[in-house]
Amino acid sequence: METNHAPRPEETGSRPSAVGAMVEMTMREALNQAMVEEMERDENVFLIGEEVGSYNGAYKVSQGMLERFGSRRVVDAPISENAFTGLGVGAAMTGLRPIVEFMSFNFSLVAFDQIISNAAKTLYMSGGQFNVPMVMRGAGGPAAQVAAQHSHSLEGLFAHFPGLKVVMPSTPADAKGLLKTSIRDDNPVVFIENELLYGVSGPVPAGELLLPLGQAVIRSEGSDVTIIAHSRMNHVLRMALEEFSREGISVELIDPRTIKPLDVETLARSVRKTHRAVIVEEGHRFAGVGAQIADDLYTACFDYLDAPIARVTHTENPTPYASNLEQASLPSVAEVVKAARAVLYRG
Amino acid sequence: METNHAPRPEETGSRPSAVGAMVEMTMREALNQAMVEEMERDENVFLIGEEVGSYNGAYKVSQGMLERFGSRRVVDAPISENAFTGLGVGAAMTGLRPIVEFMSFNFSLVAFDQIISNAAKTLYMSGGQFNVPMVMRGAGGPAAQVAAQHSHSLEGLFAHFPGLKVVMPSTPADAKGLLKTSIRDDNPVVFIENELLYGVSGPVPAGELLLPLGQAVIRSEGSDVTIIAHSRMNHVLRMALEEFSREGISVELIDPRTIKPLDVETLARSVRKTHRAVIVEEGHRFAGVGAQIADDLYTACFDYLDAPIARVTHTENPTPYASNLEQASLPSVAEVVKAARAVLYRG
Amino acid sequence: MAEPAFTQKEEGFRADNGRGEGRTIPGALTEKQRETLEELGREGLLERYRLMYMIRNFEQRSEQAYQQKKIGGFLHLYMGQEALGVGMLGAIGPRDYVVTSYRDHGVALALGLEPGPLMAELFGKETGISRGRGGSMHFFSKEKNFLGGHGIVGGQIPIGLGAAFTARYRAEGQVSLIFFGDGALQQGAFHEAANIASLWELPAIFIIENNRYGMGTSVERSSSVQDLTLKARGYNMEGVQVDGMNLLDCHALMKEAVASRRQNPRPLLVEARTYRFRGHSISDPATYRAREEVESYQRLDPLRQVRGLLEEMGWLNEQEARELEKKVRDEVLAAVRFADESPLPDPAGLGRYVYA
Amino acid sequence: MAEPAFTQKEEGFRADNGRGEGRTIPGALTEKQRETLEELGREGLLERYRLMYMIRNFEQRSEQAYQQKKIGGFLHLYMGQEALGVGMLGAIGPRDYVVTSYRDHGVALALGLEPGPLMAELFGKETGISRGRGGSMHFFSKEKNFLGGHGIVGGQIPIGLGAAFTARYRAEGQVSLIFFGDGALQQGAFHEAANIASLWELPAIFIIENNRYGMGTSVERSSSVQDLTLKARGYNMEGVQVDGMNLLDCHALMKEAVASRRQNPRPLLVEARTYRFRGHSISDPATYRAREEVESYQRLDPLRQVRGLLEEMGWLNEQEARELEKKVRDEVLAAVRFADESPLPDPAGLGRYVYA
Ligand SMILES: Cc1ncc(C[n+]2csc(CCOP(=O)(O)OP(=O)(O)O)c2C)c(N)n1
Ligand SMILES: Cc1ncc(C[n+]2csc(CCOP(=O)(O)OP(=O)(O)O)c2C)c(N)n1
Ligand SMILES: [Mg+2]
Ligand SMILES: [Mg+2]
Repeated sequence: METNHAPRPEETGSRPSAVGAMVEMTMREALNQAMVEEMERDENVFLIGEEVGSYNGAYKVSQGMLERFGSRRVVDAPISENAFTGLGVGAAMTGLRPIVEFMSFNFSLVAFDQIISNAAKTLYMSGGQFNVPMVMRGAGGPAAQVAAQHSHSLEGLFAHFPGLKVVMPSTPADAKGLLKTSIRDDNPVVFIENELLYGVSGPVPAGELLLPLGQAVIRSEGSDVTIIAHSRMNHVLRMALEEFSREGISVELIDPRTIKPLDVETLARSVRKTHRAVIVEEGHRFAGVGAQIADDLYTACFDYLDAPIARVTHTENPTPYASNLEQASLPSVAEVVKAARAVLYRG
Repeated sequence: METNHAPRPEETGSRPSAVGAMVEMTMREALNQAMVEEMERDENVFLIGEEVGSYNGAYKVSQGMLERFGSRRVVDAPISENAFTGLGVGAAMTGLRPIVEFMSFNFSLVAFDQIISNAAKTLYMSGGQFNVPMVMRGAGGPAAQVAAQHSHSLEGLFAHFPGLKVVMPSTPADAKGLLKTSIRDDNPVVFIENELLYGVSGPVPAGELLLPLGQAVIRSEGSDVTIIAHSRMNHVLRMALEEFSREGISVELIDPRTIKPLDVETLARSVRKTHRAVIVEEGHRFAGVGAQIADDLYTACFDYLDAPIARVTHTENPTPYASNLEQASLPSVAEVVKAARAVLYRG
Repeated sequence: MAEPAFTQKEEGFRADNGRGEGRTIPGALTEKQRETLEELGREGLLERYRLMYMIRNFEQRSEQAYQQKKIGGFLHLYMGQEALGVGMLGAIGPRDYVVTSYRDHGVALALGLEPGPLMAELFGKETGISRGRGGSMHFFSKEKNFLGGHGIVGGQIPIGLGAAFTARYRAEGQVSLIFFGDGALQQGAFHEAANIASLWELPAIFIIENNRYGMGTSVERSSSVQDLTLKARGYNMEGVQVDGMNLLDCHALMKEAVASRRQNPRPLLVEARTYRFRGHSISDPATYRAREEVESYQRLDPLRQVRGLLEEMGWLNEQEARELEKKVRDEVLAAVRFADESPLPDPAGLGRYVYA
Repeated sequence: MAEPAFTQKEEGFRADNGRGEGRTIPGALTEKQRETLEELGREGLLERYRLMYMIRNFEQRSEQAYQQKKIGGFLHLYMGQEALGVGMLGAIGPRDYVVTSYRDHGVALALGLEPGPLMAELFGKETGISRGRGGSMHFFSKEKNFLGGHGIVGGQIPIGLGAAFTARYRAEGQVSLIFFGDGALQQGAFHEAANIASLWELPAIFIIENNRYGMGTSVERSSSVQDLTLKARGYNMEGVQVDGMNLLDCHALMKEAVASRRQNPRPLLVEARTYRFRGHSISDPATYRAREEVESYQRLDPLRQVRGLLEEMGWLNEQEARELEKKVRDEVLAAVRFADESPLPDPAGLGRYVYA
């Protein structure tokens, strides 16, 4: 179930606070390190969720944390997402800094009200009195053949609401640096990992690593077309890059890394250079993240665009179980190549 | 709390099955008629929700229905939206045709999982065996000073998910004709009424009235700029029309009426004529409905557009209580006019 | 099999049908109530009467201001439930946590918040307790550990659970009071939170303000049990009923509950039987309640009860009462003036408080 | 006050610590069990044994096929719980409704669905019961009134409530069986649905398949009460515990429950104590369970129990047993072949079944 393309060092886009050695590790390990370091640093940080403790996490992201921090700070919860998400909000309002793990973000739907009505709005409704420093994290996106109820890409929904930040890392270094920053952020942050990337490894700068939210990174420079992809789609795109280079298409691949705040400026700068853009996402098309990126780019680069922006998304159906149908539903290298050709009018 | 602009007959856009007399009625009455007629017609249709029975509906939409149909078919539910929405799904799977009323769609957030994971996906997951003929309806949009937790515009969220249809009428005739069609639809339909429009009256064709889903209507013809607005924003736009005509700007105002399916063709035809578009919505900007409409229009009309499409939306903050802040948050006539001037480069 | 009629079980009820109500009509005090009275003493009882009177008067003024369109949106009044809020909140400490629903005026005033910023909040002014952003449903006070004022029925319950979690996490002995309605009991949030509170021994005190209705729906028509404390057993939790119209009972219950939970954290479920004198919100004429039912509760008006008690004890004579009440009314009037004269929020600050 | 350790209450348990388990070791039948045995007769018991064996064998084959990568995604096995599903579903009528979680193979087979389309569903083939769209977690059968196969914990409970609503609405006497796990009991959906079912007297039978764990979390660590029937009282509902490893008990309980509810619709809460022999899903090694705990339940293997009973009654000799089992194994092998040879769904049909 895991892909294993180790991003090359120059692609991680991390600008570590201190230049130093790189350590190879998986996304899973990077996330674990981020939590461990922040919990060591700040007694107010705790982790709560299903199976995060004695099971070491359904995807082993919290491996060893119960042993290290004890059951007061690594808390196994009943299958009551609505209550423990709200518990996170209340704990954050009273001085703690909860990390709430959704075993997968599919289950955040039963906690949706707590996220939208409470986490996102409390600071505003209270006229600035109560901020909610809380990270909600866990696996997102379609995994492999887990079917319609387990394959949601909800980033667009969360990003829709002012008050939330939304982060979606695609490399171990980003995962670590962005998670640490998110934990220190004084706002509720939705941090969506991709289940299929947990086992992917890559270099992570040794030592303290904090990456700012709201900075896109150029994964690969190019001049013909800008391709924007977040989370796992970056890895699909990496495969496409070879195909593009064979075809002599010079692609600039950008990973927004955070969906909100969205680094429109970096994306727009690229599009003003290439004059063409393709946006790739695993989620559905209608009012998806890509719709907003397109809207922002059209606005920022209207006079620069030589072709309409193309979007490659999940097809308009719930995610099917059958592997061939599932593959047909998700963005593929071929579709991305086709879209790029289309915006280049190389039909 | 109610605005009272009666749409002129030519603006209702209803194409009744039989041409005949018009009856003046409020949106509230039109919705009531639609439900009553369909319940008379089909014994399987029932209404369930909070206060729909002896209270006659929190907004009196179900006035008289308990008396008429009895407590078996007009069912007052406890404040358990998650359960009674799922009850609707189960009842629909077993042969009934539930109308589930959310007192307001703000409360659909606690039932979100049932809507997304079950209502939207059951037909697909069951390989076509179980369809879910169910209408979820109720008040949506910011009302007046009801603050952050009570002012959601969720249409984009629902429309994001394949399997759901989303309808948002703006006139009594549309409300009646579209609700009747929605009740007869074999799919789950999210039918969002606007609280501030319940008291608005307008002409409704007498007799049977069924309007197809997925047909936008041109509320006002024009040639300089296309303005697209759904639900209550149409009424704000009606006020703007006067201002536009004073300024000599000829506006084509279009009401999509259904968000999903979205009648891109009618919108695009207009934009190909006017070359400019402004999209107005009460909801938030990020990945809102307008982002998708813009995406579709750019794709369909790229070579026709003389300016980037402008969007006028809720500002990037939860809806505040204070009236002046609330007004500042919502799209205003002035902002729409400004946006139209901008796309016309009459800055 | 009979035709199903899912919701026809409605039947009227009257205060005196219930269990325990009306017990503090002066002269009929129980032993326990007598002890409580002693504990509170003249000062204590007077202060509580003052707060109850403040709530009543504050809300009457808000009703007026609403008619004058100085207040908009929803306005859910607490009148009738004053003994409950004042009794219970007068029994906790300054570091304990409190959270409630949209029906939050009484809680805020009982916590000792000044009426000025609260009224200004209703008026949507920058000087409001939530800077005009929240309105009637969303009073918050960081200073008082008051976690709001929440509009989604039952949505505040997990927040209160979180405060109880913090209390336990830090082991500083606070408790968390979670107020919610009889209608809210039917939200899944309650079930999930109650189980967690019991399982982890969190000092969460779940207080059902059973005012007999959720909007127009009586408890008979919304709950499968009429004794709401029956829920407690299913969570291995203590459950207790209290007369929510009775200040002494509410005080005594909470005093004990809090003291024992500071030592030995664990949850508690309280069903406080009370009544709202007004409709659900200001726009609800409440025609679903028989006049005699309403009157039967009005006879138990908690303000009258406490004032009667004060007089009976010789702690307050006619003259003193009039002075105290006048003082409160003046304070509320000043609050209205303060609200009226305060500036609206500056629209330039629209984007403040979205992110910290 | 001690350091809180929110989740440290874990303690091992063994089957024989529980209440009621193991009672059908042949020779020790109760009066009631003897009656049930008579009611079922040889044919009835044999048929049930066949179904149980079918489930066991079907799942063993699915495990193999999963290893061979013919099946993907999640695979949650029912092994160990066969008596529960077969016992209860053998006691209902063809028009009754059934809904369950992702652990749905046993339910589907117990309802009499053919193994071929079920295996084909696991293989993601067009001939699958859900046309390859659903997979292991989403078996559905319109023909059998089987409402799925659901992946969100507790999410199926309101759906089953809806079926009970339909039954009452139409007054045709059906009941609705709602299966869910001990972990799912902690979802708000249960609370809301239980209250509604009781309030409106809906024929909903809530069946907690208490297999002692929700993934790696034991009931001790997820539930504030260990006797799960304690919840019932809080909804004014009957609650009953049954040995879920015991076919006769499961049958008898459901037979009576259904009969009385057809006449007089009302809900029921059943806690069926059982055990899953495998991990939560195929990727779970289940190291959180002590070997001796697992073994104590394996000694109660429902298949062994029923086969022992059949032999004891002289209803099945060694030879006949071997034949019956061989026949089932052949059927399952044929199902695997059918699944293997069936075509994949045509990607051109990707957009089918999105809208009716
Ligand atoms: C989840 C949700 N559903 C519905 C509503 C609308 N609503 C607001 S208050 C209310 C009644 C609540 O009754 P109760 O809990 O008894 O509290 P009370 O108003 O009596 O204090 C309802 C249905 C809401 N705000 N939130
Ligand atoms: C709402 C939700 N939360 C979490 C999960 C992940 N999950 C799947 S099964 C499971 C355990 C359920 O345990 P139980 O209800 O006891 O059923 P069992 O698996 O033992 O049959 C969990 C946590 C989910 N599918 N849905
Ligand atoms: Mg109430
Ligand atoms: Mg279990």
